[in-house]
Amino acid sequence: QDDTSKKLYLGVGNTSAEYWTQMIWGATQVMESVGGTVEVIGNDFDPQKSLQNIGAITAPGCEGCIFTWFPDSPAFTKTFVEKIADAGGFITTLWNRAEEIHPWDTAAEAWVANISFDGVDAGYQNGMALCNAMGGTGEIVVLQGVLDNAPAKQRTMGLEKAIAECPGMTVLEMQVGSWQQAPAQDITRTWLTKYGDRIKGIVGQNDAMALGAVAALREAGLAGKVFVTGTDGSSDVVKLIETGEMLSTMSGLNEYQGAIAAALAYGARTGDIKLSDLTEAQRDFFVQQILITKENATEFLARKPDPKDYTYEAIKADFWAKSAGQIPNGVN
Amino acid sequence: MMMDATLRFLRRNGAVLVLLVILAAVSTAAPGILRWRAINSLLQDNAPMLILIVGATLPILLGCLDLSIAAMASLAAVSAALLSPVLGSASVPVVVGGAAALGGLQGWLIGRLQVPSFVISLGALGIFKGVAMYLTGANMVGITPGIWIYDLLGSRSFGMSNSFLLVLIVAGLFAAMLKFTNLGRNIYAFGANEIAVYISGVRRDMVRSFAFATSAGCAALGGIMMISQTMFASATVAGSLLLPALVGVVVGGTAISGGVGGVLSSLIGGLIAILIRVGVTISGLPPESQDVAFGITILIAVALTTDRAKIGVVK
Amino acid sequence: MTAFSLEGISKRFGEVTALDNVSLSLNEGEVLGLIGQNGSGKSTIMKVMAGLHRPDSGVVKVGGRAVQLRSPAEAALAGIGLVHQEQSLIQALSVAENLFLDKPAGSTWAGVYRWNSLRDRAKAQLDKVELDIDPFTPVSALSFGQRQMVELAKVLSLEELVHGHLVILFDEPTAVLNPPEIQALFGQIRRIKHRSSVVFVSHRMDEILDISDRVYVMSDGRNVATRDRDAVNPDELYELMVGRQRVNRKDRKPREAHIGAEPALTLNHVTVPGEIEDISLKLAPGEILGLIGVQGSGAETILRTVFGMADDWQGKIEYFGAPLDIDTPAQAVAKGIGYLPAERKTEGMIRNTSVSENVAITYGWQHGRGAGLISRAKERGMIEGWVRKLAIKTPSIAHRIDNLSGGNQQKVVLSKWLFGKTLKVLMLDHPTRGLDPGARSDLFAVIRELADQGLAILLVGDTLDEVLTLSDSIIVMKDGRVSARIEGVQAAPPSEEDLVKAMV
Amino acid sequence: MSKLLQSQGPLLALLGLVLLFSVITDSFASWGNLGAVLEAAAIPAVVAIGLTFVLMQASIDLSVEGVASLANIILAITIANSVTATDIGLWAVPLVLGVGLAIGATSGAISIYVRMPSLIVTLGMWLTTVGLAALLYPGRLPQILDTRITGLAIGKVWGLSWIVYLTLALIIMALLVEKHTRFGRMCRAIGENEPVLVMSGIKVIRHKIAAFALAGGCYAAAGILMGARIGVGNTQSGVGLLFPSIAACVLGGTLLSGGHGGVRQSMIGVLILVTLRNGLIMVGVDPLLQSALEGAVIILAVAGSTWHLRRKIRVIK
Ligand SMILES: Nc1ncnc2c1ncn2[C@@H]1O[C@H](COP(=O)(O)OP(=O)(O)OP(=O)(O)O)[C@@H](O)[C@H]1O
Ligand SMILES: Nc1ncnc2c1ncn2[C@@H]1O[C@H](COP(=O)(O)OP(=O)(O)OP(=O)(O)O)[C@@H](O)[C@H]1O
Ligand SMILES: [Mg+2]
Ligand SMILES: [Mg+2]
Repeated sequence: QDDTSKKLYLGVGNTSAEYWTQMIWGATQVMESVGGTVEVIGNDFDPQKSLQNIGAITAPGCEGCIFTWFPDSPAFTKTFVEKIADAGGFITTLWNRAEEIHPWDTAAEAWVANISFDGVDAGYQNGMALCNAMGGTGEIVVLQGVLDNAPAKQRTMGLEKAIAECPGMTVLEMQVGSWQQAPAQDITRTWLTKYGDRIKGIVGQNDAMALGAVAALREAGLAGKVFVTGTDGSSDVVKLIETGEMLSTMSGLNEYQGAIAAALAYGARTGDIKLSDLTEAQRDFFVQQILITKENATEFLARKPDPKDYTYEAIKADFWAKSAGQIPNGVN
Repeated sequence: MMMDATLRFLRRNGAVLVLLVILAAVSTAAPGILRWRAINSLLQDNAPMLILIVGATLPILLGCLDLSIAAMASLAAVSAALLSPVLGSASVPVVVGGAAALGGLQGWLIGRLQVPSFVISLGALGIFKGVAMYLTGANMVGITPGIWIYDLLGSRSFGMSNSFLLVLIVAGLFAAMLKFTNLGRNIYAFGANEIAVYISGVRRDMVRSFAFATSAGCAALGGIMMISQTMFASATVAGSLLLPALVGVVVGGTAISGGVGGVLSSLIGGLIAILIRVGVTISGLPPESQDVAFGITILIAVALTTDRAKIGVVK
Repeated sequence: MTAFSLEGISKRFGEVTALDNVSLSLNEGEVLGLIGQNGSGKSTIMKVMAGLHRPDSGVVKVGGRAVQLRSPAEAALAGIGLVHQEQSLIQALSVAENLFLDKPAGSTWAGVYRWNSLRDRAKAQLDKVELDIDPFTPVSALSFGQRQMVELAKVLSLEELVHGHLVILFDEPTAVLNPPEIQALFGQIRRIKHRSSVVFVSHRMDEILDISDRVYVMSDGRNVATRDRDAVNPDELYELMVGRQRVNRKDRKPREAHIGAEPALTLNHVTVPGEIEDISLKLAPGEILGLIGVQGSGAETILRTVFGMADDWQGKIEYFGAPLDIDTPAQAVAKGIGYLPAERKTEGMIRNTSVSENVAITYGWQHGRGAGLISRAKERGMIEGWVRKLAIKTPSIAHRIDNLSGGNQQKVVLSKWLFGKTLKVLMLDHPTRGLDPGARSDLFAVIRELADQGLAILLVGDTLDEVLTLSDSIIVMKDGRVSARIEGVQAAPPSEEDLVKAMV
Repeated sequence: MSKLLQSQGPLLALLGLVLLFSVITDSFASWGNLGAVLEAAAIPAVVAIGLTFVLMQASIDLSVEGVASLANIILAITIANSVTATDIGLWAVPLVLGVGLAIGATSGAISIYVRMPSLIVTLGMWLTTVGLAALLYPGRLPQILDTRITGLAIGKVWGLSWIVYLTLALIIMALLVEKHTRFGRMCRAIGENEPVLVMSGIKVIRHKIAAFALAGGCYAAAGILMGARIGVGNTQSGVGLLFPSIAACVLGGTLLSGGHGGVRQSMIGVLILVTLRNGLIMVGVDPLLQSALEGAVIILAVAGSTWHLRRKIRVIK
């Protein structure tokens, strides 16, 4: 009989993007530090696949299994946690939950925590960076993520907050780039012909779309002349920030998100954490993130996560050391 | 002689045998899968997909394709969730009926506008998705708790998931319809030669509308089953079900070119696809290889379930 | 000298024995007429000769040497070419490409077409059959008869490609041709006789006797007789293949008494732009009205318009006194009108399904349990009855229709109309196309019986003879208009010459 | 006029869209925007070329997204890049095209020899190639450093990138192949009536496998151009290419039932779709409603451009 506590089932969007590899790395460090393993399951952002995969794992019996899962759509979060509760397992979720449900009120004995990054803050800080760079006035366009994704909505809310504080900045148009580079590039190209040099700034709600915008700007010979912001902190984008072709990006502590998610699930399973003792802020929280601009880009690129900081023991010292606070109401 | 009989049996019941073989293989790897609870939970999870598969079979028997089913399932889920505070349980028949009407309209438009089903249903996909987005403002819509019909769909009777029981009932009704009614005969004949059937006096617009109405109605039921599990609806909640549904139909041995196959075969095809997914996931393969393994296994399954004697030219 | 021979050939398809130890020899420069009932194996022999089927046993010899013909291409190299019973041109391609479809040598270079050379070579072939069209016309733009001539030209192009002796096989080439075209075809056959042998299948005895040197009779997959042309008469041949005496048309007694007074169907000034103009006619219950005219004269269009298939028409159609207001065949059928299309493959049979489904598609439900439920048991009885009555050669009614011989397919398609309880008007477009003489007279009897029971029948005939035999009145069509009307045909038959004059 | 309508319905639909957007927006009708449309159309056009030959034969190929992504990844890791040390220079291009051809040929061969519908074979191939792309992913997004590739997107002649010119060249080649080679002519014939061709001794199998191989090659080419455009190797780079390209072919008149259409028609279909997307942005429609409008216009465009073809006896499917 395997010790079910030693194997973390880690459900991810896919395995071939920077954010995911970093997150997986963090989770893997934690599990390996306790002599365990991580089984990564790719769901291609497809909730149906997620459901089938969770079903496949729990169906043969999974008493005490531990999971860290990215629910591809917040609509499914409840189903996932309830399935795992049924099977007698523990789960931490990443990014997506519906507004109305929380770990303490839905399958509370199984859903350890929900861990996300503050999208409102990301949208706001990027927006403010843009406002400052433009000197407080100018017209911008926005490349949105898939519309019903929580991060897309949060980042829009944050941008709106920034606009409220910076009334000189106005949005010409928003379009959906679906988180992808090529559509974002086509849209930006079209905008450039539609608005010409009225566009002073472009908000890409993630780095891939920001890269698409930069590519379209390059085609038009405008790269570096129009300010572009992203979110994710991928190294390509940070390099562009270094060279001045992009303005800013928001980077979460991706490795840490994976590590804390794994550690909380493991801790709950082994009894290191007693779920009923935890506060709401300990079960539904943001992980810290940093805005990367020209000032800190070089430093950010040079940084290399130290495996020592990602052992279970190190994290356990203070599980919430890098929490950025409880997730407020109204952002999901 | 024995050989002949065995071969014939294999050809006719290829899908059932493949299902049994895969079940045997999966349960060897993970014996727990054979427990009633496990099976039941898999069936419950996949009931929405299975009902979509059942519905998608009818247009395919005509040689048409309905690409709008997944978008319709999402739209139905959203509409049901929005209507349930007002209508309660009555929202379900209203939504399913409305969906069937929209599906029927699609079928009728194919004939009236003489635009291929691929185009009509692709257009409908976009329209349904857009309308669902618009209705929800791209937000999640929760189901008001305590509405008996959702509770019913989400629970069990006779130890079996009610959603799956509903799938069985619907599939059984359709199978009987295909076998015992004039409409069923017309559907198969339509798939074999539309023009000859038309000249034989069959009301082809009616047959087509019926097929698309059932596929849309089933899709709506699927959307509703889905939210009875998730308790939340969104404009894309079922969006990813299109390809798995088509895969299920094909794995069951129904020919895309029309005229060959059936609802029960599709249901079995769907179960095969589910078991393959389970097998691949519990195999412990790295995630990068899982898609490859799934793709190849599906191919092998289809190779074993296609009754080549019935299909003229394979395209 | 023997140019080609089959020795002891057998061919089975599952439980059906299509050819049973058949031997045949073909002399140089000879035209062999091949006759036999539907399903007796004529097409199968031809396909074996053309390399399309491989025999289960027996030897094929070309010029005295045993050969294996593994494909049509190999057969073509051996100088053997086949004109199919069903047309086999590709509509998407031009005439020229079709002509050289199976023998690309010279028309392409490294896979690239040489259009000029192709045009010249195609032109030469088309000249042979006196078809004056641009070789690059798409086949879809040709009339049915023109296509048949293209098929002929396609086979004749073997003349240039192969140096030795040719064997050219015709499977019912005349079924879709009109008399002048048939004469043109015969001219061709006579022209190529000096360097080829010909096998010619037809169900029309007069044609066989006109063109053949010898007649080879098949029955149930066996050769039952071979006769020199000069030593046979039509009645003997008929008896050899059908196994019973020929019925004489003169035996038929006039039947005016049965014809109803009120017309079932009345057409007033019906026009379909570009196809028919200002057609008026009346058809009474119990009456058989024959329509004749050359291909494209519009007779078929009349039937299709009444059946609700015309896309655009003007005029007035009355049905039992009330205006006929329909838009689809389904509505026509609901009113009691039936239609047998001429194009069996595309419009008649429902391929890949069984004989019984083909028969039951239209009226099966009338014999069901009500509420749209069908009863296969009751249907089976009725269908088997018609299979017996029309002598449809099929192992069972669950057999796939695709595997029947051409003539038997036609009988199946026809029988779907025969057991409707509500049928009042039946329109037949070339109903005997591909039927053997025995089947044809069986069908004649059925048609008469139906008329006697009060059905109104509108018939577009295959031959003048057929229309003269069956009709109570005849309407001759020319260029979309009525060019002659003849009443009381059975009492005072018009001469064929008069009819032809009105047609052309 | 009616003759023109007969053969050029989709073209008229395209012109209608162009006219509509030119009237209701100021910015649509400009050289700059024409460039934007052509740039956006280039990669879908390359995909549609390959797909056309398969569709003409009445088969279908769903493997587009997987093959294009795989091609893109292979290109990125074999040419000079920021992650792996391998650099085989421009040899990467024939390598990638070869892989595409081989994958396509494999799909075709499986479909023919195992007698399985191409829809399911290529669906399996799609999943397989997606998986292969993920397996080859080197852990970090490889940036393509070879400027001969990235220059295709950045270098401009008369306002258009080399990608557009390469695509044009490919279209012309494909038209020549379609109209003047035996393979090209046989593609439509196979879609119309395969049994007759088999009976005529045509090597149908060869032509069918060739069509799938050609399609695979085109998807790989699309993957290369995508690499040039986005400058990285990304396992998701092909995502979103499938349905629009099939829709484009069908919009132009290359029907799924085979025997119809051709490269020219499919290219018009691509332009219709791209123009529509571009125009909707020009109009600035609410993103929530964009897909609904797109769907409605697709139906209307096809209905309008084929209205005159309506016949009672027409198989539609
Ligand atoms: N591909 C096939 N599969 C099964 N049975 C076949 C096939 N082809 C022919 N047969 C059967 O073989 C027999 C001979 O058919 P064939 O087509 O040679 O007849 P035929 O003499 O040409 O008839 P017709 O005058 O009607 O054209 C028939 O019983 C037919 O059902
Ligand atoms: N260069 C040429 N010289 C002579 N004949 C040609 C040439 N190109 C094509 N053809 C012939 O002319 C016919 C019509 O060609 P075409 O390719 O225009 O067909 P189509 O069906 O009209 O297709 P499309 O709608 O794409 O133009 C073809 O069947 C072909 O045989
Ligand atoms: Mg025959
Ligand atoms: Mg043309």
